[in-house]
Amino acid sequence: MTPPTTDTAANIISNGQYLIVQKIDGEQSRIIRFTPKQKILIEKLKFTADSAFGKPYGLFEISSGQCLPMSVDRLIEELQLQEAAVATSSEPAPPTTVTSSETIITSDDRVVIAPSALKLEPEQKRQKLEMDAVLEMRKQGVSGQEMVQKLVEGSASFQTRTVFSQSKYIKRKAKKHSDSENSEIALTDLMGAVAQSIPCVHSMNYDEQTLSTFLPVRIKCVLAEKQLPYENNRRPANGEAVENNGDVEMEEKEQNEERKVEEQDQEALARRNDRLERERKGIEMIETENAHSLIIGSRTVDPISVLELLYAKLAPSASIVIYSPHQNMLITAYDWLVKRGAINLMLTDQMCRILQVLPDRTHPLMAQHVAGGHVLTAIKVIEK
Amino acid sequence: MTPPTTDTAANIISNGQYLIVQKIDGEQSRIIRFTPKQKILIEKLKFTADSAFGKPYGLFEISSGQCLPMSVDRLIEELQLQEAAVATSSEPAPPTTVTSSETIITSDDRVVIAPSALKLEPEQKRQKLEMDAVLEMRKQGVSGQEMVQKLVEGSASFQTRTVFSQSKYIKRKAKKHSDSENSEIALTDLMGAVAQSIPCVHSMNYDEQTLSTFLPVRIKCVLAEKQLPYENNRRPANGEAVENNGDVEMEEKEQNEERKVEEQDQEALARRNDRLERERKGIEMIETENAHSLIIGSRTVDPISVLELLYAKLAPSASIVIYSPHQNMLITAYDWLVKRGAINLMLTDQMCRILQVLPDRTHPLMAQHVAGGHVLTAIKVIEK
Amino acid sequence: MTLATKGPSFLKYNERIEEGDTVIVYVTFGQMIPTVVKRGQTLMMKYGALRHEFIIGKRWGQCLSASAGFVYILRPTSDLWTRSLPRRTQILYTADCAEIIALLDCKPGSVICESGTGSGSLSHAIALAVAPNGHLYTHDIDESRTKKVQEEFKTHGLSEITTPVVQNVCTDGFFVTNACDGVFLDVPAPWDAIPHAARALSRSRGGRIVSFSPCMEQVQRACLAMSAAGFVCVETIEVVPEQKKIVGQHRQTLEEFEELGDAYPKMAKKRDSDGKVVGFTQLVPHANSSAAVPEVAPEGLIVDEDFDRIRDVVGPSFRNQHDRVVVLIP
Amino acid sequence: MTLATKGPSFLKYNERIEEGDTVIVYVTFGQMIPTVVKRGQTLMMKYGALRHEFIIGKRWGQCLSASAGFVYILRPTSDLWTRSLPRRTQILYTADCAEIIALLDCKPGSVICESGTGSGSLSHAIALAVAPNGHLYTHDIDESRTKKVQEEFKTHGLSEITTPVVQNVCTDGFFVTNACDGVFLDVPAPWDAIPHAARALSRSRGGRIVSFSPCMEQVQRACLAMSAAGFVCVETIEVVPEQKKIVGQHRQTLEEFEELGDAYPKMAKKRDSDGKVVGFTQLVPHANSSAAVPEVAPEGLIVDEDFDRIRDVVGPSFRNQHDRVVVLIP
Repeated sequence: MTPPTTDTAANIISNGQYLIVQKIDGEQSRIIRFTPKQKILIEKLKFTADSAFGKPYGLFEISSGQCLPMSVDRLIEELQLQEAAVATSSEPAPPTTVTSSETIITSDDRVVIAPSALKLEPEQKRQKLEMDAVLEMRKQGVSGQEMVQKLVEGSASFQTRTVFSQSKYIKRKAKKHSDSENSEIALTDLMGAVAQSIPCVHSMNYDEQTLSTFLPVRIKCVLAEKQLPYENNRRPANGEAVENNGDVEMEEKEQNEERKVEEQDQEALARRNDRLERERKGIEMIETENAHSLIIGSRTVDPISVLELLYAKLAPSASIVIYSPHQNMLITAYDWLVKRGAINLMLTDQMCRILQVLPDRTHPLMAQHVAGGHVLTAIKVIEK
Repeated sequence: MTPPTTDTAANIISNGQYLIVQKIDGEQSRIIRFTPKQKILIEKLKFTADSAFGKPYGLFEISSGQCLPMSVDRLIEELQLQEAAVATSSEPAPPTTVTSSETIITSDDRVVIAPSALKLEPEQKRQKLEMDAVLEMRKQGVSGQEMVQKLVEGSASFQTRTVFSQSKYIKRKAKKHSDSENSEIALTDLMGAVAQSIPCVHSMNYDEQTLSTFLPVRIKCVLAEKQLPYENNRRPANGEAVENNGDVEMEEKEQNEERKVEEQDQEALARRNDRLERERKGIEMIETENAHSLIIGSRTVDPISVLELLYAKLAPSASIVIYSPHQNMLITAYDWLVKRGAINLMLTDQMCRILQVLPDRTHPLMAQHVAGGHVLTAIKVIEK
Repeated sequence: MTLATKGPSFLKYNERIEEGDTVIVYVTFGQMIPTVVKRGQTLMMKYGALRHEFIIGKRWGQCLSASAGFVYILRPTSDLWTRSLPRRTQILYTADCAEIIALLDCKPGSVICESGTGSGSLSHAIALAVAPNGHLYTHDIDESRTKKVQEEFKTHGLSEITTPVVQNVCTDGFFVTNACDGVFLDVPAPWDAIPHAARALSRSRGGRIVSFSPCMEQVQRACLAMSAAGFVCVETIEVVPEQKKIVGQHRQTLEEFEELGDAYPKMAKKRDSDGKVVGFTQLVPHANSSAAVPEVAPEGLIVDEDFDRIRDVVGPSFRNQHDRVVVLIP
Repeated sequence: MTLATKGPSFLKYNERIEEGDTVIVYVTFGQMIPTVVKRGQTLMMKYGALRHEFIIGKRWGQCLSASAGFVYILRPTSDLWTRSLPRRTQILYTADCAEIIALLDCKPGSVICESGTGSGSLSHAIALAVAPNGHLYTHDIDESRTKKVQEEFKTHGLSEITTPVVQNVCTDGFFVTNACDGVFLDVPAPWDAIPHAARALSRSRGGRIVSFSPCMEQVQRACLAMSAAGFVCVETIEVVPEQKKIVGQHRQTLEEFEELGDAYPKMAKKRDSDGKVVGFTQLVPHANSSAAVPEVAPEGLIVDEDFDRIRDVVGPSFRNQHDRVVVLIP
């Protein structure tokens, strides 16, 4: 039983791909399509998209506008070098003199603890003692990695202090590099970000496997289906069939543009045919009443409007999941579902609390209500 | 500038008083009216109400069904005695053998740390070390109080362990006593629990000071006031006047019963007159349009129904605060208030998280959503 | 790697229930019983007895009559499996499972390591997320638990995408090295397992680690151990789910309240108005509309927390001897 | 102890605003400016200039026109004072203030000790809660802060019920001994102040202690210090307030969505139906009804957390190669 390994080629960044770009310990993560000669800018960090092509997703260091893959080993190694510098420093600055983000990495910084308690005598003494102990360990030639181990295994006092500082150090290091146009970023592929992708599933470059799980059907077709366009012996076998279908016209601007591209590009034509074929399959799946779940997520569309169209076509025992930022929409949907005998109805809300874990200053962050809405779930059953 | 001291007599428990009864570290707190010969039962703890009369509110020890005042000093003293026992114990049981709540206070219990990590070698070693250190301090004659001080000031390792255990010890002690029908309870007067008292303000025995701040007005009178009963030159000067008032009849059963009591009891008559006098004042205050705030708290009454009656009578710049478990009620009230130009409208919800702080096992408790509803607030202003 | 298309499976179903299928018997809201259908057996529950013969051949979602009531037969999902697990202590519930799977970025094809296996609740959710071409290695020091979950995987058609291992990841590391995309830890000393987790993750693809801890002190130590092992973007998240209850909404006017009290529609006494009550128009004007309230519904009392917020917003005019408080009472 | 019935005060007001009164100038939601009214002065704000002369003699709650817009003049309450305080960092907000006052059981007549004074936000709330016959002793090591709050108390008519003290309660204890009903601590090392707090509380009446800490580690040490000092019923509570936004609710049918897109009423393009769209009946059927949504309104996207819960509830039929997902797209 060997583990299936994902094809390495799939991990390589290529032209036209959508990627998640995040600065390490930065505030935001963005989805950016990487095209040649493109300048990517994220939180004051600038680099060319070209420099990422051909490299695997992961951690990068930005240097003179170029993306350079960075290994974790090197990160840890640099950390150890920096630690050694701390150990040999003879004149630690007093912790209260830290003033700007540029000078924040003073040699003493690693053992600054609980700033809120700095004014107090006992606290200051304790810091001093621990600083000494850290320096002593250094003198004895204990390596950074070993020391972390010792500290984790040893006294809780050290554990919650020094190594936390280390974690903080990594963050600060990243920050410093950022200031000097030289910082780590992470590039991730979009596969996991399905949430963001659904509204634009037709335009994003999914790989073959993921695409095969999506069958995009235009709302237009589903609405037209009420008058049975496909059942009228006019089931489209490919893109042309859909285009010739009088009930589902295709005079949209986007479609016209696409037709032009089509003439120039055989590959685009194939993609389009594939998309229309998948749409046909999707419509068929809806028709055969075999769908095992219905997910409705919209800010404005009344879920009942969708339920009236699709609920009857769901397989019995199917799950219904409805998201809405408006509780009232879900209450009316709840009443609708109860009338149709649906069971296991639940209306849930969720809060995600982010904790900032810092030496002697572990605290919840203020902005913590992430989930901007409610989810109603139910199971369809065959009524008595 | 000397601090005003509350009259000591006001702190003495007397016959007929409503008290909050809470078992130390128990699950519930209850409001109980203490009457002679009454048996009070809370969480398996039984005592007679009589035994509490004449004693000040506070901490009590229950022994053979009697309430005995217990001083904090004695609590701390007992704690120290118990600590001494720990110090001289020679054979601490291994921490993992704790099996039942009865035997939970083993001599070793005070240094049981992080049960979730007990299986791990390093953890066990650390405990052993700390146990030794604690015993060593004991031998040197360090008192419990001093030691707590030392530990708090000293290593974070000790601090988060030993003294936490101490806190746990107090809890366990209370538990043990409970099992042997001998436990601490706290008796508090009701003054602070205004939330619970408002629905029953007319029946509870408030002291003079608190009573003077409440002007209970029967809804009946406010509704009748729509037809200006008091403005009809029939303003009641006392209870009789109200009773003779044809618009606000008093043929309710309760009233009749009360009248009987009145005949027998001059004191009750005085109370009733006082209540009716306060009702008259209340109605007058509503009429003079001087109320600085309107608080509506009901499970079923539509706040708009109350607003229509009272909003016009509020002083400008008054606060409106509406509580409801139903968000929809508040949304319609919101629309109503916006139409009348009210400002600073806010709809808030609140969660109270209870953290259980334990040695190496600090965690949030699961049941944390205390607030069962929403609060809408606004300020009335004079429109342009 | 292909999946068996025949035989029982959480991944594929025939239209009708067959012998050997795992079904979720939905008794009431909150009471579901997972059962492997087998001829000759009988399920005993709240609504009496239900012979398995009656289940076989029925459609999923069918309502069946037992000896003392009705039940529904549902297709198992990882969510229903988690909710119906008989061992309800210390298991991860749906909200946590969902968050963990998201943070691990589990998707078809992902290779995930888990420790401990525990009840297998999360194991099922991960297996279904990485199916059909991914793999789950789930580690536990308790052999009996591992065997139990292995048996369940077999019954549920998930054997080929899962490998239960009896191994202490804190001391002996994981079953695979330089191979997986994500590691999930729910162990008492995650800091010991984290360096091993770093080795289990694919060097070329990178990967994610998620550690679940019940208490703050473990979280703190896990955070620093992750940083020390070279993990970046270390975050601590707590999921606080809230369930709302949808109730029939009842709005009273103040007049109705004075007449009928704080009564919900069912309890409302239908009394004839005798002239005393003014402006009484409708008994229950909004009784048919619904409203969502938090699951912890108040018992007719305002809870302290709300009241104190009320008091503070109101400001000085409350609890103050100079200003007086008018209280409307029935 | 009696309160001055003349002169400016948070406790008593005349019907009309007088010189020396503290007013809260309400500019917009979330922007309020506390001002002491004084002839000859002019307030400059978002809506231009407002001469104090115009304020004097007006009724509380009056709408006044400034040089570039309208503002309202409000009576100060502890809540409005807290919200309008210019020093907005590190202050305790209304929800916390309310909880603290409840936990301290502050009521008229209570004697309360507080440290540190800080911005005086909570000090005002406590003073108003214990008025008219209680007292607040508020301690701070920073003399300038103490002076500032003392000045505010004077301006607000609260001098007689408050005593600001420059004192380090961690080393030197509180201004009173065996006298108060409650102690509130917001200091970096509460464990040092707790034994002193025990001595400040009345021996005969008992009392309560509340310690506010921004971080876990302080909470942990404060808990054990309280137990060691003989306090019982030690509890740790965190208040998590949530503000909801009430918005005009817009319900679209799927047909309307297909026609107009995810447009809110204002943005909806009024196009004539040309026969292509089926069943188009009403443009904005529910546009006039309101609905409450969490303050963090989604930007048209489902957030990850919700989506993952969705995925897990749906179970195996999603992210799975064998089952297919039909996505409706515009």
